[in-house]
Amino acid sequence: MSKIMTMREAVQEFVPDGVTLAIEGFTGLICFAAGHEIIRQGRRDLTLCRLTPDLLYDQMVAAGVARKLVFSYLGNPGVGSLYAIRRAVEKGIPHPLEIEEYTHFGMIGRYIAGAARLPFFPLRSHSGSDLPAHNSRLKWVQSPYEDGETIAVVPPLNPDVAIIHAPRCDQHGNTQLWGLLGMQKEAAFAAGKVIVVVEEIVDDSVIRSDPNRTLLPDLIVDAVVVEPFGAHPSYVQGYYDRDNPFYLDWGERSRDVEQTSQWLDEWVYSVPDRATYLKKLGEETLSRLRPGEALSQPVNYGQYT
Amino acid sequence: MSKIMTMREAVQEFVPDGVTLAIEGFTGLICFAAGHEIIRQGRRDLTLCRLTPDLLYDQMVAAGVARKLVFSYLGNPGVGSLYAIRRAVEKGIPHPLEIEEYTHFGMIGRYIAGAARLPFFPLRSHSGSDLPAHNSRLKWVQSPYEDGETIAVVPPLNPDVAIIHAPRCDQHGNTQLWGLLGMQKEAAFAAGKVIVVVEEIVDDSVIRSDPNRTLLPDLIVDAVVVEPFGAHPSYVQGYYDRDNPFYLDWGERSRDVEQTSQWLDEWVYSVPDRATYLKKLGEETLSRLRPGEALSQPVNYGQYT
Amino acid sequence: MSKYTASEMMIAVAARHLAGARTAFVGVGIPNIACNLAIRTGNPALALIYESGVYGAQPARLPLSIGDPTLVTGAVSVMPMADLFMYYLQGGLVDVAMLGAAQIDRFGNLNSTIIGADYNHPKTRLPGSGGACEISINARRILNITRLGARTFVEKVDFLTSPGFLAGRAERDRMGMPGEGPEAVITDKAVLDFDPHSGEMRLAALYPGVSVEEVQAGVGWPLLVAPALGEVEPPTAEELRIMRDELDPAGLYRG
Amino acid sequence: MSKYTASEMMIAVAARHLAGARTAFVGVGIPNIACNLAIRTGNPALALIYESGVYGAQPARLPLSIGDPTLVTGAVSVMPMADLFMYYLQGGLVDVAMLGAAQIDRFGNLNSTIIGADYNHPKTRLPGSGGACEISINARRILNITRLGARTFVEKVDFLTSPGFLAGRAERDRMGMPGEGPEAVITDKAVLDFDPHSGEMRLAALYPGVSVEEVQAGVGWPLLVAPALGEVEPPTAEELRIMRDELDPAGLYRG
Repeated sequence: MSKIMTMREAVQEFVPDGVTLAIEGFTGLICFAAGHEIIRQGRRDLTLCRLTPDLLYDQMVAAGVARKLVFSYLGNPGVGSLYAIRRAVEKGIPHPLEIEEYTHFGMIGRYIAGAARLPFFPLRSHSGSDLPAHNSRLKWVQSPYEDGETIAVVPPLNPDVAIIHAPRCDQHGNTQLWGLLGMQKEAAFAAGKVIVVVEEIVDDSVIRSDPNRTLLPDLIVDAVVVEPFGAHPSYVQGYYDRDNPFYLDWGERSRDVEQTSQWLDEWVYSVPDRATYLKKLGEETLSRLRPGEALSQPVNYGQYT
Repeated sequence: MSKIMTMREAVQEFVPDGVTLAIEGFTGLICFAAGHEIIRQGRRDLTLCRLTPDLLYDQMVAAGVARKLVFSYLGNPGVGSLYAIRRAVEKGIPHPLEIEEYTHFGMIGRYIAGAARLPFFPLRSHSGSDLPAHNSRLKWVQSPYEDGETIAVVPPLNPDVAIIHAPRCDQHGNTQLWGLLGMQKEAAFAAGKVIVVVEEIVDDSVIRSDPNRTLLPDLIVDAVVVEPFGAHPSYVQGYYDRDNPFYLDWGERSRDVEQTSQWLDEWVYSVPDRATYLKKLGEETLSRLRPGEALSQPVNYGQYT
Repeated sequence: MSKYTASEMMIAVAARHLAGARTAFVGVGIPNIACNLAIRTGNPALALIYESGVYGAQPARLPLSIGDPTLVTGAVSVMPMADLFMYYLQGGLVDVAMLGAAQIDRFGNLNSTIIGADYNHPKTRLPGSGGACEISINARRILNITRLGARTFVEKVDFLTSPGFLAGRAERDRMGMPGEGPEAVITDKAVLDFDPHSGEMRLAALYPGVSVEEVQAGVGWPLLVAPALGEVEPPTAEELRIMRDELDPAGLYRG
Repeated sequence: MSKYTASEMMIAVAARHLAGARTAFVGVGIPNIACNLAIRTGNPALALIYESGVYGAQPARLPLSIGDPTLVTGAVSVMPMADLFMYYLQGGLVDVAMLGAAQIDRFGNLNSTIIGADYNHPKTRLPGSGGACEISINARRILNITRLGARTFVEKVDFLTSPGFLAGRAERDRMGMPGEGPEAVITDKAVLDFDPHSGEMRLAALYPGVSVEEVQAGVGWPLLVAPALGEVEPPTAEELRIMRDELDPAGLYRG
């Protein structure tokens, strides 16, 4: 049975109400196509995990899909605040949002522990900070070696579902990433189910021509969705740039509840799918975002026969 | 000051008597050129670390350079025993060899802890095994989370010196690897000093055309040695194959102390440097080992101006 | 029907044990050929994982070691060994692993470390664990591939390198290991399995023409016999053809 | 000599603090421009590290965030964030890190989490730590880049996100943190440093034309003054030329 499905099918099958979901990707490769479809399908009570909630989770929180947020940096990168999340945290609008807060390294450590089935991951952080007083999941372990040092630990994070946007995979879901690698590998291995969303599906032989670039094996991939420009307004290295005016626009309009609703109506609810979204965005914008070419120089793996 | 030096200079400067040394690389990328130069310079009392001591450490132990061996698998891969190390362990020939034994995952965890300045690394291993009874560095930590699980831990390994063979780096020591990646990255970051030995030095622009392939930054590299075929009789992916007859030959001759000495005389002591070794090996052998071409398909990083 | 060697029988039996598996953690030699036979005889989706860091290899020649460069070229994914041990093996993605050993005991515990009573002065120094200890703990199912012999099948191993059921299934269970422990020992004369309660090794099925006594002669303790002692089907003509013509034409491992 | 803005002064001062550094951990904006100024004015080998996983970036345009794709193309190395935090930052390879904050206190502790007394009902919810907490603990030296203001320079932070000297240098020392802690606070009116014994912040050097009182007005506690109060040299013509013509011609961060 093929894993290739539409975004609508993938969200219907793998993202029911109440799940713990991680849509990862640091600054780039953020799958807005998936987030918008989750909003459209009216999901509720999700626990959303991400180092940097970014516009994506700001929009999802504004739309009321989230019960809880697990994160380490709540900013609109290079722009400012995430106003919808701030409204939920500061004023309970549209409804209260539980938060569970870590540092970046703490979130990464949680994914590593989750992916490697470790009971905890140790890291040099948290000492002297007020964070452990407000997050009882931050604990300490004493080293059994000579110095007997006490070190911070974080617990594993195993999302029910991870959604990973990537430039390309093969029909089986063997997925290659380049550019910023973030924590996608760790989040995907930690998750119960993985949806991979790609700019393009390529022949197996393309993947096999460079096995060192394959970070996610088909083994852990449950669904493959092909969604070109599916990470807009974030970016995909070599495919398109970040749409900064779009980020700035949300930064402005999201300050106001009414305008936030209008934005969601305009760009999510009244748009049935990503193809329509791209049409609305317009070819001029898409062209503006396409970068020039900077190809990697090939390496020889050698024929060993 | 340039980091580029000859193998003789690099060993003289960075590998004094008594240091803890890791020449890593799993099956491939094993730097025999460095090991042979260390033997020629008459080093003594080294602590040799490697997951798989392989022929390289077998030869170094036979030559009497080692006081101690830290390892996880003592075999001649695909061939059989490492007779010189067995003689040292079983009979103290040429002199007794202290051993400190781990599992593969334990050795990897030790390098990770060393590279990340962690007091220990946790892993699901050792339970029920007799190894902890014979290696007091294998300990246990209790998880501070709900299940209170007890998990095995290993201590950090920070070699004084790591020697890493790689296909290519730039003049600063920014080093790219492909094919089997083993534990070279972790061993290099864990080491006090790093010698990188490459098949070829390439222009900075080659490295920068594919930054995801750069595993070792110049920051941690102290010396760069250019030594084509420097990993023979092991292999470098895309450059040459493993010389199996050579492995088999050592497997035979190393059974006998006298023949082992003769081998060392012939291939190490009477050979002043790698260039002479390759001449002795002969162009016919080198040709036989060169693989056909299997190039990676390029990826686009994009021009973002 | 052509005659076949004990190795060919072992390969065929191992391949049949891989029928339902999604992934196999393999070494070179018999395990490698068995996996490739399984792929060609009913489990085409079986994916091979090598501890060297290779997933989904498609070797152009018979690999001579688990680090052979032919395993890299054309593979699906090649990664740092840390990723392989942490995310594949410890992460629970290995369905079956095949292991050999110098000694195996009554409860499927393996020794690949030393022969002799004293670790510090061994009679014979063997390779050691490599990844075998953590494979035995983390892989879902373990198949042992070992020829019978009273020096190999010993009541108690000289050194416990890789845990089977330890002193019995209850002890392994108490340790909460992710993997289920040894499932079968594929020998040159019979297939052995483990009592579902005690975890003690027992004779499960004989190869054609082999007697219970012959098997017992190769085992250093009184071997239990399973209630329903079976007989193993010999390799089929098709299995032999694939092994001989396609997988190991030079007979490196079938001998 | 052309006039200059407070931001240009801050950039010039920060760049001078980077003179001897091998690596700098940077964000976008003033820190990024300061690093690039340092590279062009005497520390050409300074390597930039971004928490997004980039080492040795050579951006073709002014990056708008630490994850800007222009930082990736042409970089020396781009790696998983786990590698960056484990092997670069925690591994001890970061010489200097530049941090800002909504609040900084008497001992250089930083708050970027909340304004208000109650974490669960904050007056203002700020971004949180990101990597700042572990950067403060692990980077060898910390430079703070923060404009003076009594709401920013508070005697005690509402929330301690990233440790400076905690209740004093002795407390940080007791915790055995790898990094030395905050070295200087580069403000819009003066450079502050920390008493070598107590770790308390003090006025180290004034910008031209600024009085001690003006600085004190922007600090919410009685500010110590260093025994040898200095004056900071204004940006040189060359520093200004590089900032204006090469690094930030659009004036995005110099204003």
